[in-house]
Amino acid sequence: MKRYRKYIMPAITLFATLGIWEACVRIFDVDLYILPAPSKIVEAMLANADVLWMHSMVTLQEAVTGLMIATVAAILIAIGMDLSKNFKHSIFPHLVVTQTVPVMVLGPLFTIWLGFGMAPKVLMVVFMCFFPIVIAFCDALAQVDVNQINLLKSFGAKKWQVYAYVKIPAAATALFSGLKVSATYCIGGAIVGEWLSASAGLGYYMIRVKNGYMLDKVFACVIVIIFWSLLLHLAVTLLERIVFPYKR
Amino acid sequence: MKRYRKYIMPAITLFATLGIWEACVRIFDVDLYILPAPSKIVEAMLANADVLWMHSMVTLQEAVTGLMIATVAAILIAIGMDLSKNFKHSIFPHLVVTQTVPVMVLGPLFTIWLGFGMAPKVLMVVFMCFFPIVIAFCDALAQVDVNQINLLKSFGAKKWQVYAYVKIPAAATALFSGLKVSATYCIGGAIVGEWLSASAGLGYYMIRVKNGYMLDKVFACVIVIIFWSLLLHLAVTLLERIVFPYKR
Amino acid sequence: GSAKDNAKKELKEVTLVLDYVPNTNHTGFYVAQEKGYFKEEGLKVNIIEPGDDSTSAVLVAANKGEFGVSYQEDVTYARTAEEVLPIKAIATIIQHNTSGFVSLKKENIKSPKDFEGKVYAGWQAPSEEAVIKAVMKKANADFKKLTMVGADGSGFAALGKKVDIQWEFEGWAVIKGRMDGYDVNYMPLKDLDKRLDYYTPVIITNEKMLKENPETVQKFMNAVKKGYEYAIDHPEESAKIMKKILPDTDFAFLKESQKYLSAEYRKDAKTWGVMKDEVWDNYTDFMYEYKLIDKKIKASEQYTNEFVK
Amino acid sequence: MKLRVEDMAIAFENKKILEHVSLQVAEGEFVALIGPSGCGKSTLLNILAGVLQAAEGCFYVDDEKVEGISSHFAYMPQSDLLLPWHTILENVTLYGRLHHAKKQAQQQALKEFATFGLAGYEHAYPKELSGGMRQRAAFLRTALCSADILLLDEPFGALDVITRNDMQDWLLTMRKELQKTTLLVTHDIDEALYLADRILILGGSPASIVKEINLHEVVKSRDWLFTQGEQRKEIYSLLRGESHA
Amino acid sequence: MKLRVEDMAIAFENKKILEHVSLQVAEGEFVALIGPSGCGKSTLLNILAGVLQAAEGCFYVDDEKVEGISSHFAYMPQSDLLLPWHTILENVTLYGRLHHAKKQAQQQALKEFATFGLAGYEHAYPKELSGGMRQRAAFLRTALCSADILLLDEPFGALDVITRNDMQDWLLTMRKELQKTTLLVTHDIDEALYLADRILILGGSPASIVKEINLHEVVKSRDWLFTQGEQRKEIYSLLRGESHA
Ligand SMILES: Nc1ncnc2c1ncn2[C@@H]1O[C@H](COP(=O)(O)OP(=O)(O)OP(=O)(O)O)[C@@H](O)[C@H]1O
Ligand SMILES: Nc1ncnc2c1ncn2[C@@H]1O[C@H](COP(=O)(O)OP(=O)(O)OP(=O)(O)O)[C@@H](O)[C@H]1O
Ligand SMILES: [Mg+2]
Ligand SMILES: [Mg+2]
Repeated sequence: MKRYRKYIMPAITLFATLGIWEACVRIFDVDLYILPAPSKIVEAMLANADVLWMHSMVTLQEAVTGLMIATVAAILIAIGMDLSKNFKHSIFPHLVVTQTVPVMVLGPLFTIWLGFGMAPKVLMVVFMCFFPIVIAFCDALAQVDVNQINLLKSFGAKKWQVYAYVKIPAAATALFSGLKVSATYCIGGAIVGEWLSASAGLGYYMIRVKNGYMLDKVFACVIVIIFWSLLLHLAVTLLERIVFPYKR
Repeated sequence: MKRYRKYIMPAITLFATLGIWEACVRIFDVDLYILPAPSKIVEAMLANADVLWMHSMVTLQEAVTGLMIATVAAILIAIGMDLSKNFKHSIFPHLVVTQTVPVMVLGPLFTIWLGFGMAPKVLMVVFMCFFPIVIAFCDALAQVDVNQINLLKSFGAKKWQVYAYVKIPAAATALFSGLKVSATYCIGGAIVGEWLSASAGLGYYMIRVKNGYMLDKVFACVIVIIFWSLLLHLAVTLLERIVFPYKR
Repeated sequence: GSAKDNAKKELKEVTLVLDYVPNTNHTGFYVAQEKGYFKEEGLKVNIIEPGDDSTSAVLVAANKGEFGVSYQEDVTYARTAEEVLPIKAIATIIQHNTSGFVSLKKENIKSPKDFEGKVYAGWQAPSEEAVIKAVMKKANADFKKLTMVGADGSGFAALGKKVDIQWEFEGWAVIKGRMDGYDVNYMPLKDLDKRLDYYTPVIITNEKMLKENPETVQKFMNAVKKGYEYAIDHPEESAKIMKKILPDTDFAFLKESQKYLSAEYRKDAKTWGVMKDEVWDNYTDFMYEYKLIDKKIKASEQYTNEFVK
Repeated sequence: MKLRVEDMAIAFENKKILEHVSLQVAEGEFVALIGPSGCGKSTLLNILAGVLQAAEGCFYVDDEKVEGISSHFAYMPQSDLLLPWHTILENVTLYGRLHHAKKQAQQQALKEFATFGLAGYEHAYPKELSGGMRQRAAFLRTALCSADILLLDEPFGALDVITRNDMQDWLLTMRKELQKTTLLVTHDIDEALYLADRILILGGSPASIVKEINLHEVVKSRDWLFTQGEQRKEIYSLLRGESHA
Repeated sequence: MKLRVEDMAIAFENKKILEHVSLQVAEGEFVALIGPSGCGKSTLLNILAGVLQAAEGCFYVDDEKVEGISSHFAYMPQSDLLLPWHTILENVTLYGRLHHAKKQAQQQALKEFATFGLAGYEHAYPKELSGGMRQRAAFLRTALCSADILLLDEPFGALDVITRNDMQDWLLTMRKELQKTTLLVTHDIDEALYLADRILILGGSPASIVKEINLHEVVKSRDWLFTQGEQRKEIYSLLRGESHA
């Protein structure tokens, strides 16, 4: 019993919340355009499963592409910053600053620069996912046990070998935790990108149904977004297990 | 020289970027609507200093209020989760899930529930700031050295004393790093809140000037947002120094 | 002193939720505010300016605001939604649809027939797509040959670059563009299809107000009407008032916009704000035809002229 | 008998760690408990301190059965565990502060600072002190508990040879002064020989007391210690032998 | 002379750590370097291994001046430092893999697994091994370097008494077999006595060699060690005295 508490407890609170929500909506007769009942949301989700799936694929493609680009870029730049203090000092403060820029301002610029295709949405995802990865990886690279590095140096390892054999594997845990944060956010980034300009995708669909006052469909969309976000998070967790079997 | 590199290098890249930006805008005669030149932005900032200051005060008030509420709530809930595994299991997974919900969906709901005053903006800030604090603090509480706790127990310390003397001080570093993240985001949260409904504030002002196609003023606004975000980050860093002198 | 405070206390507070940030479409409200017409009617009006252009109907329906600025299309959506939003239009701000398609003159886009092979940037509403489909169909053009994308909010700057056609309000973006020196073709929507000469924007209130507080609605509309009538008669003065509200916006542009709109607010109607069944029915039919709504609805359920007669 | 442990046993996750552990410590006696790493020494002290619960057996202080956290024991854990966010004075008065006797504890503590070689460091933070000073502060904190039995868990394990030996010399002086009943856990044979009136050797798996060495009659000194080759050898082979049993 | 260090000095942040350090190690000799904690033992080994740069002085291998990282030294750092993300086989063949001789290194390593008591653990990860096994693996990794001088930095510092003694016994056997020139750093007097042909005592501040003890003639055994009270005492007081100078 006690071992399953980890799964049972959240399930209980989830269902309790949903129950109270449903009850409130019914008792106080809350209008659909203010807050749809959970049952309504599930209904909308099932009824529009095909549409949601279709739009999901578009959003997922943007999100995953963006996440991958962000990951590669973050890894390269983090290694670059680790290699050169000058490079780090030159760009790190600016990276922090970019995080405070409201995406709503950047969105239109991305569209102006990149047009209306997938690119601006992917760039939005990259913009939102890059930072957590680069900061986690860069910090971890700087904190790798200097003795391990010295050992490799004393063995005559070249600079790239120090990275390949010690620095990168040692910092991989941090890299993956940054990646997990980003995986959770990347769908959100794609959605924001789609709000600005799109012809398909969950964000596009969400605005459409919102304009039609179909809040049940909006929430169905939200559920789908949550689902994909958690799934991507899970995928990264699994990837970590596969890449680093020694952790098990 | 080497000691100042930390400050000189980012300044160099900053001015280089601004220089190239300015040159590009001038050489290619880029329209103000596409990308204003840095000089234009600075001009707009100086010309509208009073207006920006006035709106800043509104936004800052929302942001700081929200940040404080989020901090207090996060501390209490993190301690609650540390006290009771059941409580933790019940709410933690849901906290993670809320982070994947697009704020654009929540915004209108906040307005419907809380009206047009400061409340929905503050709630938006709370929603965005709460999570980094609670997760950092809760993790750190769980990782406090069990030997230190045992020592206090063997001294006959009561439960609250264990928190006051060991757990909270030990987890404070993590609490502050969560707080720093949140301090950087809270202005952004207030801005998003103001986009939904407002009569003052930087977010409100930004949309207005955007609708008037005054991109230089939009960017001036962005600079101000960055400025306040960094200032709040700095304020939290200073607060940490004051609260925990032993760290110096 | 205290007498003044008492007088203030007696004012009834109401909230007006705009459709979007202030622009010259809203002149009447700000004139009424500035000239004290609301106060004369015993009202104190809080004007809410959302940055999101699709919340006013919900907020008014949810009784968070007594009045709102919305669009005919949104009212129709609201009234045909699965759960009907209890709102009604009580006045149109402008008698005709003052929006249309703009393109750079050099692109030589003169009719929807020329849309083929071009790029259109808009806000990607389903109704927008339907409208474009309709006008192209009417001109025997192939809708599939038009690329539809989302606008980036940069206004005319994008025209001729990545975008060929945009849909803009004549009284705002088109005037602004012309003043900025863009040589454009403007194709008013109302000239392309009579059904598309719908009301935009409209003033809405909720059914609760209509039932329980018609006097307040009347008082509000009296002041608003007076405000718009003032704007019709005094474009330059109203532009000055709007300049106070929009201090960042160029005054010459506001004046131009105001001059244009002053002729449009009441055009072809005997009094400001009144609406016609025909316009409502036309566009409702259009929306039904293009499957934007799944049932037809009578005009009388969507609007009333009761307060602007 | 000041402290009497009877037939104590404990298991973690179905693995028996301690079994049939019985021992006695007389009033004012200094007993060293020596055993290989991981044999359960800290576990035993934790049980006495009330932090852990024994599966079997019980223990008595002054022939009175003790259960849970009691005020009889002043426990000094394996690492110094000074709280880094408190000054040295705040750290050593921890017990008093926890029991709302801050003032009194401070007065008492300030008198002892010189004796413990900490004079002038009252308001310093732990990280400003050397390893040996930290250890002495932790010891002062333990001594200021209103408890009559000291439980010391490898108090010098983290120090280097020189500092460790200095601290041992210091403790030898202190124990004569304090005259407190003490149970010291260590895995350093020399330390046990040098400091204790009596040595208990913990061994076997699950561990119990396998041998007792009485040193009550001996007058301790470093020179004496360097002559104890035979004793060391005996204890060493006991530890070895048992650990391979 | 296999290794000759001449008048070496180094400082960190204006604080001199080592000064006038000169020493010699003959071919096949096993020299222990003993000194108090923080005196600069690891620093000296790091200089030899090429990880650090000496401020003054230089050193020679086979009378040839060495600078930077050279292939003469096989360095075994203070903690085992097995890379947790590699299997034991991958860890011990690290040197070969770094120099593109993976196959060859593996063959060589697999032959040694039994000798080093690691048979069957080729594909285990470090955390699956006990402390002693990890230490042996680290030692095997060091031995598999194609270097002729072993630099061992407190190889058994992290182990408990029993395991440490076992490892010392094992190393005593191994060194006879390997016949490699070895410089061992430790702060454990017994360890130095038990293992070394010659003991160098590092002391003072800044540190230099203050004493040399020759044990070439001795046949080592635990029993012999237990009789070395006088030697221990002498080294101990040297370490003490110098550390207080
Ligand atoms: N809370 C616990 N849960 C499970 N096993 C534990 C726990 N605490 C200790 N153990 C195990 O019990 C055994 C004894 O631990 P203990 O810390 O008492 O050893 P020790 O003799 O103090 O060792 P050392 O000399 O290394 O401090 C060890 O094998 C340890 O792994
Ligand atoms: N990179 C460095 N920068 C500054 N000081 C250093 C650095 N490395 C070592 N030191 C200092 O140099 C001194 C000698 O350090 P070292 O690690 O060589 O000592 P050690 O004799 O190996 O000690 P131990 O027995 O604890 O391992 C110490 O005081 C240490 O603080
Ligand atoms: Mg222990
Ligand atoms: Mg060292």
